[in-house]
Order: sequence, then C-alpha cells, then structure tokens
Amino acid sequence: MADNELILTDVTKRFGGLTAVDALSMKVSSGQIYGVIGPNGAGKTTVFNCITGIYKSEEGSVRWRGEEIRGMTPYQIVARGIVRTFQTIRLFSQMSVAENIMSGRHIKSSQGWWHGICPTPGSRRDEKENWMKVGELLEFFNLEEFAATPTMSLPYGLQRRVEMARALAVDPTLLILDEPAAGLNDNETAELVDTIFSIRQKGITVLLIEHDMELVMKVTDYLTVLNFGKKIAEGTPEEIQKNPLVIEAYLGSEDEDDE
Amino acid sequence: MKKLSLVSLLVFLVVMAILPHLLDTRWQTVAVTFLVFSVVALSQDIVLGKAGMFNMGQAMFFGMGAYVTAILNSHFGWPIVATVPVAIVAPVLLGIVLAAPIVHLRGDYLLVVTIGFNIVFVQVLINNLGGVTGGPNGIFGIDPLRLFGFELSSQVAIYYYAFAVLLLTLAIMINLDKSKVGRALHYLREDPLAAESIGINTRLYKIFAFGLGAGIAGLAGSVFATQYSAVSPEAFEFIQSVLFFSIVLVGGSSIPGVLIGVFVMFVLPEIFREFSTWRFFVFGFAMILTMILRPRGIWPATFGKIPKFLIKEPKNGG
Amino acid sequence: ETLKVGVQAPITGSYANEGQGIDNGTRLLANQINAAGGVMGRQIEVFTCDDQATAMASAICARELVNRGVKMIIGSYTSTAAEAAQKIYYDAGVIQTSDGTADSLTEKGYWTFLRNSFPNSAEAEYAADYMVNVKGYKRIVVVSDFSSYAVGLADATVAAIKALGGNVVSYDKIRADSQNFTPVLTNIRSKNPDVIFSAGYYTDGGQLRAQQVALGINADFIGGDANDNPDFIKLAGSAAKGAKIINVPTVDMLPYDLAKDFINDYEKTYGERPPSIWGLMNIDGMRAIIHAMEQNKSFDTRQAVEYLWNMDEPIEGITGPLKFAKDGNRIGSSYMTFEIQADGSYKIAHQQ
Amino acid sequence: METFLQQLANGLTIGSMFALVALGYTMVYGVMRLINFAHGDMVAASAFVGLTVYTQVMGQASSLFAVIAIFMLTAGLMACVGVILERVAYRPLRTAPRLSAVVSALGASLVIQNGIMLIWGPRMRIFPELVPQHYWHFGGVVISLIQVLILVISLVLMVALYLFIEKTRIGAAVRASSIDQDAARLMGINVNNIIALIFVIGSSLGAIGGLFIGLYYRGITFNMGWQYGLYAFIAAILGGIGNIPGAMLGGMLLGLFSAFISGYVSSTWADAFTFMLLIFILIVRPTGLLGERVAEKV
Amino acid sequence: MSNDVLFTIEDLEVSYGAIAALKGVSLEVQRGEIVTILGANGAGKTTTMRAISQLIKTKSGSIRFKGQELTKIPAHKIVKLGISHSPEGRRVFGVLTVEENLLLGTYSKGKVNPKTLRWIYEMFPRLEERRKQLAGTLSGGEQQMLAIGRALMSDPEMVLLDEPSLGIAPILVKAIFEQIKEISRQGVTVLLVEQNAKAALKLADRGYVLEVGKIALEGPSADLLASEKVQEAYLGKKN
Ligand SMILES: Nc1ncnc2c1ncn2[C@@H]1O[C@H](COP(=O)(O)OP(=O)(O)OP(=O)(O)O)[C@@H](O)[C@H]1O
Ligand SMILES: Nc1ncnc2c1ncn2[C@@H]1O[C@H](COP(=O)(O)OP(=O)(O)OP(=O)(O)O)[C@@H](O)[C@H]1O
Ligand SMILES: CC(C)C[C@H](N)C(=O)O
Ligand SMILES: [Mg+2]
Ligand SMILES: [Mg+2]
Repeated sequence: MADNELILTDVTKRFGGLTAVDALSMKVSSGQIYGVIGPNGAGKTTVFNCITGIYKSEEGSVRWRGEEIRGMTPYQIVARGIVRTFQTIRLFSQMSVAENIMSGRHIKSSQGWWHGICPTPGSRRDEKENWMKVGELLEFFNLEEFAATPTMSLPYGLQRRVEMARALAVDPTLLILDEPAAGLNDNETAELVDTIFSIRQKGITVLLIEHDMELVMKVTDYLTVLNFGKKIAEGTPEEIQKNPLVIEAYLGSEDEDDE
Repeated sequence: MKKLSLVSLLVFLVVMAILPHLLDTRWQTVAVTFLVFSVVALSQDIVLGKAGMFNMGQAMFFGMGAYVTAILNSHFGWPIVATVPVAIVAPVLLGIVLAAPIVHLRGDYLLVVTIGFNIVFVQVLINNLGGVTGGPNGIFGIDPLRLFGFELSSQVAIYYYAFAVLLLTLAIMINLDKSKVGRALHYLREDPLAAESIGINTRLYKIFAFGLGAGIAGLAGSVFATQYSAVSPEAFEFIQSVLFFSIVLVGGSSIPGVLIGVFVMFVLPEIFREFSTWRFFVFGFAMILTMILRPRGIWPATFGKIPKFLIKEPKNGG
Repeated sequence: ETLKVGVQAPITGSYANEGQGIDNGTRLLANQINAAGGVMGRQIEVFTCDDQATAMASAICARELVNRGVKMIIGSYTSTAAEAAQKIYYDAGVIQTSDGTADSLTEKGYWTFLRNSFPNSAEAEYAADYMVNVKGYKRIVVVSDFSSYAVGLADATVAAIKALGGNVVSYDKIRADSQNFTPVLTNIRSKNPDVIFSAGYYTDGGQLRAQQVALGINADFIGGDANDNPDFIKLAGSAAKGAKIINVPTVDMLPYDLAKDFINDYEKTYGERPPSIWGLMNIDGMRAIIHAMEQNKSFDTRQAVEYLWNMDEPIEGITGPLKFAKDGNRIGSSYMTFEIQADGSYKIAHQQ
Repeated sequence: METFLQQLANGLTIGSMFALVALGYTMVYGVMRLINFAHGDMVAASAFVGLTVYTQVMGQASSLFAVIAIFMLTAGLMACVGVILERVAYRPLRTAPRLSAVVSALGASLVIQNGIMLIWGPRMRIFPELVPQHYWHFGGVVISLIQVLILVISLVLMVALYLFIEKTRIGAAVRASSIDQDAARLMGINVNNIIALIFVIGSSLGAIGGLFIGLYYRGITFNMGWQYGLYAFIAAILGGIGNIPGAMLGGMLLGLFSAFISGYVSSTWADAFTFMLLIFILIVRPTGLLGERVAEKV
Repeated sequence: MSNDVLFTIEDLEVSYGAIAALKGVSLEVQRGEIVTILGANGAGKTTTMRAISQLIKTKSGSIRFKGQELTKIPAHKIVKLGISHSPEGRRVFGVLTVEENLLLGTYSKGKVNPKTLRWIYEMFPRLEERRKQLAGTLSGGEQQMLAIGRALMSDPEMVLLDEPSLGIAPILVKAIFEQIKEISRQGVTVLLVEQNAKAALKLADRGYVLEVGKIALEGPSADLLASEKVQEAYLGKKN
C-alpha cells in the first residue's frame, strides 16, 4: 500500500465570479492530525467538499495515495478510505443511533444486491458481523444506551458523536471533520479531544476544520490557514499562533487576560 | 409493536388462507384483485416508501407484465406459466432502462417524469403498436393457468395462485429490510448526500429499487391478466398509478400498512358500491380525515429494527 | 319469486349520464311491466352494477350480477366494458344485451350476446357510400378519438372509403374531452378537405365543428352516430347549422307511438329526456328478451335467444323494428343523414 | 408559414390558460411544498359556478358588464372555497410529512369533483356564446376575439402577480414564508394569512382560467379538472416549480408543444411525443427550465 | 442598577410530545441587562428561547414582557412588541439575498431604519460585500452574522441570541461579543444562550444555569464564574 498521503496541488474552486478556493496546495501525511483554520468564508468547507467529491474543483489535482481522485463521486472516494462529517449535522434523523452507525458499514458489507431478494447463510453471517461492529462503536463512543433512540430526539452534542461514530464505521484511513466542536461546551470539547486522539491511535489520519482554538492547539500536529481562499500560512500550532498575518486575519490580538 | 406485527401477520395469513371458501364468486373476484393490488402496492412501496422516490407510474410496470402474458399467450400461443418469467424480466429491464437517466431528478420532477412514462405507455397500447396490443379494446380470451396438467380456472384456484405470489412478495419485503440493499434504500431516502458520503452509490440503488419494484409489479400484472383473462389499456392508466401511490401513503409504508391501504382504497369502495353517486364524495373526505388523524399513514413504518443485543438499559450513575 | 334483471352500466365516470340513462330506462320499463302484472306473474327486480366503463370493474360486476341470479343483463354502454364481461355471462348462461357497436362483440360465437344497436361496420358502409358516391367528395378527412368505438368506426369507414375508391387525405386522432382541437384542425386546413367525418362522441364533435368554423375551414362536417345528441348543437353554437349527422332515427325523431309514450313517461319520471338513443336501444333489448320469454312461456335463456334468432316477424320496438341474426347482431339498420337547421332541428338529407 | 403562424396562435391561447392554472400550483407549492391536486378540480368548479352565476344571478344578461361581473363574482367565490379548502384539508397537515398533504389533496380532488357531479349532475353543461364571435384574418391566419382576450388578460395578470411577489413587502413575506415558516414568524410575518392569501390568489387565477375554458370551449364537465390540472401541474414543473415566471413559460411552452406536435408530427402520438419531449427536457434540466431556486450548501 | 423588571418567566413548562423539555423554569430580566442561560446539551436553552417567541406552545406557566402575557399571543406578533430572536441553526432565508434577509428583519415595522442597516453593515462588512449573494450559499459563519444582523434590524428592545458564536472565527467572536456589549449599552436588553460559558459569563451581568429543564443555579456572573459547580460542569476545569 502506498503512503496514506493526501496531496492537494493548486486546487481552485469558483462560484460564479467568486473564487472560493484559490490555487491551494497542501499535504496531509499519514498519521497526522491536520488542521485547516481561517476566517468565516475563507473556503475551508469548500476545500473539504472538493476533496470528498461533493464539488469538483475547476483546476488543480487532488491525489490520495498517489491516485488522482478529483472528479470522482463521493461514494467512490469513500471506497478509497476517505470519510467526512458535516458542518451542519446530516444524520438520518428518523432512524435510530444504531441504524445510523450501521449505515457506515455499508461498503464493508460483503452482501450483493441479490441478497436483498434472497438471503444466504453467508449474508446472514455478514449481517451479524456488521451489527457486532456497530456494538463496538456504540461502546467506543459511549452511546450504548441510545442504540434504539431516533437521532432527531438527541441533543446536539450526542448527534455530533453519532456522526463521528458513523464515519468511523466505514473504517476510514482518512477522517475529515468539519467543525466537530461547534455547539459543544467546554466539557464536551474536552471529551472530543480524547476521542480524536484515540481515533488517531487506531492509525487513522485526521483532517479537521475548527474555530475552537483551544482544541486546535491541543490536538493538531500541523495547520494550514486560509483567507479569501488562499493559504496565508502553514506550520505547527505554535508557529501559527505567533504568525502576525494569522493574528490579524483570524485570531485577533490577545488583549484578554487568560488564566 | 413488534409483537403486534407478528400476531397480526399470522392472523392475516390464516384468514387469507381460508378466505375464498367463505366468499361468493363476486367477492372472490374482489379478493383476488385485492391480492394482486397488494403485490403491486408493495412493489410501489419499495420505490416510494423505502427509497423515497415519488413514482407515479407504477401502473406501467403492472400493465407491462399483464400485456406480456396476454401477448405471448394469445399471439404466440405460449402457455401462461411460460410467460411468467418474461412478465417479470421485461418490466425489470424496462424499469432499469427508464430509471437510469431519471433517478437524479428530485421529488416532484421525478413524479412528473413517471407520470409521463405512464401516459406514453398507455398511448402505445391504445395505438396498437406493432399490432399486438389490441388497441383500445385490449386483448380478450387469455388462457387459464395450467399447472401439472390441471387447469386452474376457478376463482378459488386463481386466488391461491395470487396468494402464493403475495407470500413470495412478502418474503422479499421482509428480507429486504434485513439486508444491506434494503437499508441503503432507507438511507438514501432520508438524506442522499449523507448516504453518498458514507459510500453508498445512490444512483445504483435507486435503479435497483425501480428494477425490483418493476419486476414484482410485472409478476402481479401477469396474475391480473390470468385472473380476468383480459387486459385493456384503461386498467393501467396513470390514474391507477395514483391509486397505488395513495395506497402506500394512506396505509403507511409498512407491510401491514400497505395491506390495510389496499383494503381501504380498493375493497371499501367495492363494499359501498350501492351508494354509487355519493361514494367517492364521501371517500374523498375519508382520505382527508385519515391523513389528518394519521399523518404517517394508518400503520406507519417504524425504525429501530436493530438486533436485540444492541439494546441496553440506560446506565445508572457513572 | 321474481325475475331478476341486471343493469351493468357506467353510473360514475365520464359516461355517467349514459349509464344513468340506461339504469333509469330499465327501472322505468320494469315498473311499467310490474304495474301491469309482471312477466308471467313474476315481478321484475332490477340490480344495478357500476362498471365505470372499465374492463376490470366490468368483470367484477359481471360476477356479482351472475351471483344475484339474474336472467339477463342490460348494458353496458361502452364496447370495452361489454366485451370484458361477455365470457362470464356466457359461462353462466345469462343473456347480455348491449348497445356496444364494436364489431368484435359478435365475433366470438357467444350465444348469450345480443346487440341492440347496429355494428360499426354497417354504419361505416353507409357513411362511405354517402360520402364517396352520393356526395362525391374528393378529399375526405376522418377524425376519431381513442375509444374502441370511435377507432372501430373510423377504421371501418376509412377501409370502406378506400374500397369504394375514395380518397382519405388525413386520418387524425384527438383525445376525448381534450377540447383543444385547433392544432389538429389547422393541420387539416392545410389539406384542403371537402369533408370532415368525425367518428367520435358528440362532446368532441360539437367542439370540433365550432373550432372548424372558427378556423375558417370551408368543408362539410359529418358526425357519426355518437354525435346525435342535443348537446352537439349547443356546443357547436352558431356553427351547428349545416353540420350533418349519420344515425338511425334519434330520440326526438322516433316516429313510433311506443317511443313517444315511453319517452314521455321517462320525462315525467326523471324530469329530463333520455340522454341519447343508446339507453333506448338497451331498453329495446330488454323488451325483446322479455317478449321471447313470454312467447316461450319459459324463463329459459337459451330458448329465449333461439326464439329471437328464429322470429319471422320483427318485434315492434321503441327504436324501430327488432330482429336478430344468429351471431347476435341486430338486423335491419336504417341509417340516414340529418342536416342541422338554423333552429337546431334536423332535416333528413339522405336515407338508406 | 400560414399554418405555422396559426399553430403559434393556437399554442399561445391554450398555453396561457395552462399558465394561469399553473400559477395556482406553483404558488401553493412554493409556500407549502404541496402539490395541490385539487386545484384542477377547483378550476372545473369555477366554470360551473360561473355558469350558475350567469343564469341565476345575472339573469342571463350578456352585456360586457355582466361578463365582468361573472368573473369577479366567480373569482371571489372560488377564493373563499380555496381558503376553506386550505383550512380543512391542508392546515391540519402543516407539520405532517410532505406526502400526507398530497394524499389529502387527492382526497380533496375527489370531494370537489364528485361534489360538482352531485350539484350539477354528470352531464356536460354548456356555456352560451357570451363573447361575440368576432374574427380577424391576417392572410390565412384566423384569430378570434376571445383568443386575444385570453392571451392579453392572462399576460397582464401574470405580470402583475410577478411584480407583486418580487417587488412588494407582502411579496417578500410570501417568499420568506416559502423558505422557512418559523423564521418568517420571527420576522413578524403572519404565515397563516400569507397562506390564505396564496390560496386566494391561486384560486382566483384558477377561476379565471376555468371561466376562459367555459367561454372558449363552452362545454364543461364535472371531471374536466383532472386534465387541465395535470397539464398545468406539468407546466409548473417544466418551468421549475415554485417559480412564477417558470410557470408562465412552462404553460406557454406546453401549449406550443402540443399545438406543434399534434399539428406537424402526429395527432395519434401527440401525447406520447409531448411527454417524451418533456421528459427529455427534465433529464437535461433537472429542476425545470428556469430552475427552482435552490441554495443548499453543506 | 435600578430594579426595572422588563421580562419574567414563571414556572414555564414545555414538552415535545411526551418528552418534557422544560419542567418549571422561572427567570427574570431587567431592562438593559445582559442575561445568559447556560446548560449542557439538551438542557432546554433553545426550547426556552422558542417558547418566548411562541414558536412552540407552552404547556403551562407564564411569560411576561413589560407586563404583557406572551403565551396568549401568536408568534408573528411577538416581534412587534419589541422582542427579536436570532434562532439556533441561523434559519436564514436561503434563496433570498443577504439584503432581502436583512430587510425582512424590519417587516413588522413596515419601514427600514437606514441607520440600523448602516450599523449592521459596519459590524459585519462581509455582509455588505455579499449583499446580492443568496443567503443559502454563504459560509456557516457568514450565515450566523446574517442571522444576528437580521434580528437587530427591527431595533428591538430585547434580543434573544441563541448561540451567536457558533461556527464563528475567534476574531469575530470577540467582535460580536463587543457588539453585544455595545447594543446593551444602547439600552437593548439581551438574553444570550452560549456554549462558551466563560466568555458568556464575562459578558453578562447575570446568568442562569439550566439542567434538564430546570434552573439549577442563578446569580450574578461573577458569582457563577467563581462557583465550583459551574467551573466543574461547564468550564472544563476537571484537570
Ligand atoms: N454553492 C455556493 N455558491 C456560491 N458561493 C458559495 C457556495 N458555497 C460556498 N460559497 C462561498 O464560498 C466562500 C467559502 O465558503 P466556505 O463554506 O468554504 O467557507 P468556510 O471557510 O467553511 O467558512 P465557515 O468557517 O464560516 O464555515 C464563502 O464566501 C461562500 O459564501
Ligand atoms: N423537535 C424535538 N422533538 C423532540 N424532542 C426535542 C425536540 N427539540 C428538542 N427536543 C428535546 O428537548 C430537550 C431540550 O432541547 P433544547 O434544544 O432546548 O436544548 P438546548 O439546551 O438548546 O441544547 P443544545 O445545547 O444542544 O442546543 C432535549 O432533550 C431535546 O432532545
Ligand atoms: C355511442 C355508442 C355508439 C358507443 C357504443 N356504445 C360503444 O362504446 O361501443
Ligand atoms: Mg465551513
Ligand atoms: Mg440549543
């Protein structure tokens, strides 16, 4: 297997006259927790959409493990081990937590279409195994008691967790998170930090967007900063924190007395 | 709920198994049609209820199955049994070919396109394309079903034939819910983009739903042609598709729901035939009232069908 | 014990008024006969089943009525519904009398079927002869809708015209009730026709005529038998004048006392005139069967039909003399061409 | 050429009637995401109401004033029916799944259609020739007074409606309600009133369409609503449902399609070809010609 | 601060079907105050806001604004009374332009106050840049700005802000919080729901802590900030 590297070269995405992403290049290496930050409307989500096949960038290339994935459909990209969560939660809201997580097992299931019409012992076994896997994920994310609860009646924080569990069910190599801490309180954010670390422990590379700087500083290994679709800085969190361009465009001056 | 479903399914099966012996021939005819319509409605449920595609053209696949059987039998002298596989496969192929370019259409646009297909289909029948459809009159005098040397022409015999087809369909429906493809349909109905983003090829599964639905409807059509020993275009008009569409929604897109839907939307009007001029007026009100009282249908589909071992009591403390 | 009579007709749906006409007529006749003591002492009991003019509902109706133990079926109005039920009545030995005009109705050899109208082919021949030989039209246009009746009549007419060496410049289809016929007519206009023959129903025919005149198409207009309805004239409005209709004598034209009395009774009972000749044709069918039973002094259906096949003298009917051929066809058609006058009345332009 | 121009006139006349009816679908759909399947039957009912107004209220007077009065009265009455329809059949289903309201609409369609049959009977009713039979000849092209009236009145109404929705405060409220009713309430918009307004406008336009049908074709039947409803609904979809200029364009195009196809291609296959063309357009432009405005971002 | 009570909630109960979301909430807001409601996910903060705006029917209890009972008033009349609401999830009108969204904010007034519009554009220059863009295609944070701006357009006396900093870049969060301070200085009363408890308490005069549908704690911000319970539960001070 080639290196689990994601390389963006000169990716450009336009909406009408607006260039949302402007000749962006970046490289995410295997095992990293990689952060993308930047002001609102800088183009972060758009970059993720270009990686995951929701948009096709007009120019540039998106290479994953040496393969060009630009122009592939989302499900083809998932099949190559890249999974994402959304900035606004997109769960199957009427379905239970367990069913939501089970959806992530789709591409790992060995069943063919004909098994939907006529089951075989093999398909029954496969079904069982996948539900077992869902059980494991419920446990990992501490969601066991909600297994049968429809996700729409869960509070926001738990929905976020379900979404992440669903993404992990795919057994991804690269997990992409769009503002996973949005709407979480400090305690929940702390839990999230732990979760992200344990995900990395499983050998999964993580790429995330986040505005919660505390979290970003704590978890990421490397950062890219976007403004107006362009990269204005990249480096380790420490470097970025001190970068005057980033402070001006994004962080704001530290005029507050922090503890 | 789960227990209730099981018990009612059992009661339903027992009642249906002895039913024809309790009815006179007219009601036997209604009962057979009930079975056939149930199969079509279930097939519609695959497309509309499970995959969430607004298909208002299911009568076309139903009609295609019926016409395949009628044409092969009356023009080419095939025995009815031999026509059945073709009556399934032809609609499946048509379903796939037609669905492929249209499944990307959203809700109401798909609805119009499927209505369009249905209208084109009926016009093909009426214009007697290829000289085999019998034009506006349709085809009469189709042979009865012959199996192992027996001629199954009585309504009771056809009843059991149709009943067997319904059981087969139910088996498929139940299995579908417990399989990868069945779940994929639910996911893509709820949120196609999220479904794509966890690796589901939504296009493929939508086409699958159309194909499977078409095949089942085609089989039902074949039974229908055998029952009436006649086919004619108006039985497959788009208005008939509207009926199947409403059945699924009134019933509520669960198996018992669809069966109740067929009963309410087809058998009840038969029962109230006496009140001919008022019946549809009242019936319309009943439809409105049903939806107001049971917006998700009389017996809605439920989710949360997950294996028992996953359901844990809430932890205390911790 | 009663004599059970079934009515199978479109009580609801597009042809509701014709269906209700058949039902009303049947019940009226039954009441009249019952008041006079019934049939050989038995009162008539009428059962009605709505076939909605569809094949499927028709088959259900047929089974229901057979179950009720009826001896005869009056209806249905459309050929499609009549045809779908034929075999069930045949199997049960129940006589069915219908105004359905499709030729195929009498081609199956079911002894139980008696047509009380005249087949499409008979009208087609008359119409072709009238257009080609009598009027000498050189450029003929035929228009029909998609119903089995209209397609049957139009196909037969086109074939008959060709057989006589006539020239059909265009054969067009319109969708029944679609009202907007100007596109088809505009196309017809470019063909410079001498005559437009409309093989559909009066509702479309009336509008076709009105729109023909509005488009300035200077061609004669001839409507087939189903155009014979007062609504044709109302729909065509000022354009009705000069249009021609081919039919057997119509409700308002029936010269027989029997007809006048029956129509009067009908009007008294229901507050309106029968919607068309077709209901009356069906009543005649019923009268013929009852007549046969009384002559045979038996309610046996096979005997009654055989009696009707073998009659020497026709029975007096509301719609004219009643006589039947062995294949179930009514014989003795007497088609004529009416021309509509400015005041809406008919003038006989030609007679068979 | 003569034939072509004549077909153009034919197509535009029928097309503007489709468009008037299509606006009713599109407006209701825009705000409620509901295909109001009862709308076609409302159109049919309007024709019957109009005829009764003419015979009973106007005492069969046929002056210009009488014709205008018939239009006003009928539109007013049908607006009330529309509001009642919404109250009874749709409002209780506001928060229900989308398709439940569609079934309710199908139920309402049955009620109205059979209601017409119970009140006015199953027979065709016939309008008198209220508009003088006046024709203009341009070369070989014949255009009648009523055609001109239909075209002009429809266009004026459509443009007025468009301006109302796009340029006025209430129009903005209508558009806001069509996107997010709760958020609209937060702005102080009385969503119930807006929906009632939608039904008033939609039903009165439908009523005018129904009267045009009566005046132009003159024969009206209790079940004629289905086909006008279907065609108008398809026109709305073709233009991009929820989109007012789309409904106009869709209606006109559908009228032209059917005119040119049944005129030039084949009358036998007119429906089939019209629908195949339509299907093709939708395959190429999945949200209709002008597109439904969508702005969904992930 | 003068004891000028503008707004009170007493014993408010709300449920979604069988699920009780609020089980007797009482609170009080004085004119010109910034009051924050804290609470874990699902505590019922948003439900409280929605109940005030009458977007959800209350089961029992009362909500009074300037002495007027709100529970008997339909939702669309609330904003006329001077309460506007920037809802959770932004709820901008996606297929309307940014400017149309802002102008709808003044629908209840019937006319636009150009000064307010100016002020909002100054606060969020990005909105002015994108005046003609469809709101639905704005980035998450841009939509949040629009939602806040739209709520302020009606020159309300009291504004309800449900997680205004959600998805907003740090630099803007600071700016928004400053603006909240500013509008409060201009006499607008603010009821604020925030996940970022520390920032919210620093900004607010007083706070309430909601726990599963009930008020668990209340008091001046400084007290709450100092309270051990709050520190543990909301400020992530367990390490
Ligand atoms: N479908 C679209 N059509 C038009 N403009 C778009 C579209 N999607 C995004 N944009 C614009 O592109 C720019 C980048 O948007 P994007 O969502 O990538 O920002 P972001 O960096 O994720 O911001 P945030 O942190 O606020 O989520 C924004 O200005 C947005 O308005
Ligand atoms: N539409 C709904 N249907 C059913 N339950 C709901 C609904 N909306 C909210 N709830 C439930 O009501 C309770 C309170 O929810 P609310 O949204 O008010 O919480 P919140 O404090 O705003 O939380 P968050 O921080 O996640 O925004 C939760 O338990 C939630 O699950
Ligand atoms: C008008 C009638 C001659 C029609 C005929 N009953 C048929 O449908 O065949
Ligand atoms: Mg973003
Ligand atoms: Mg909330």
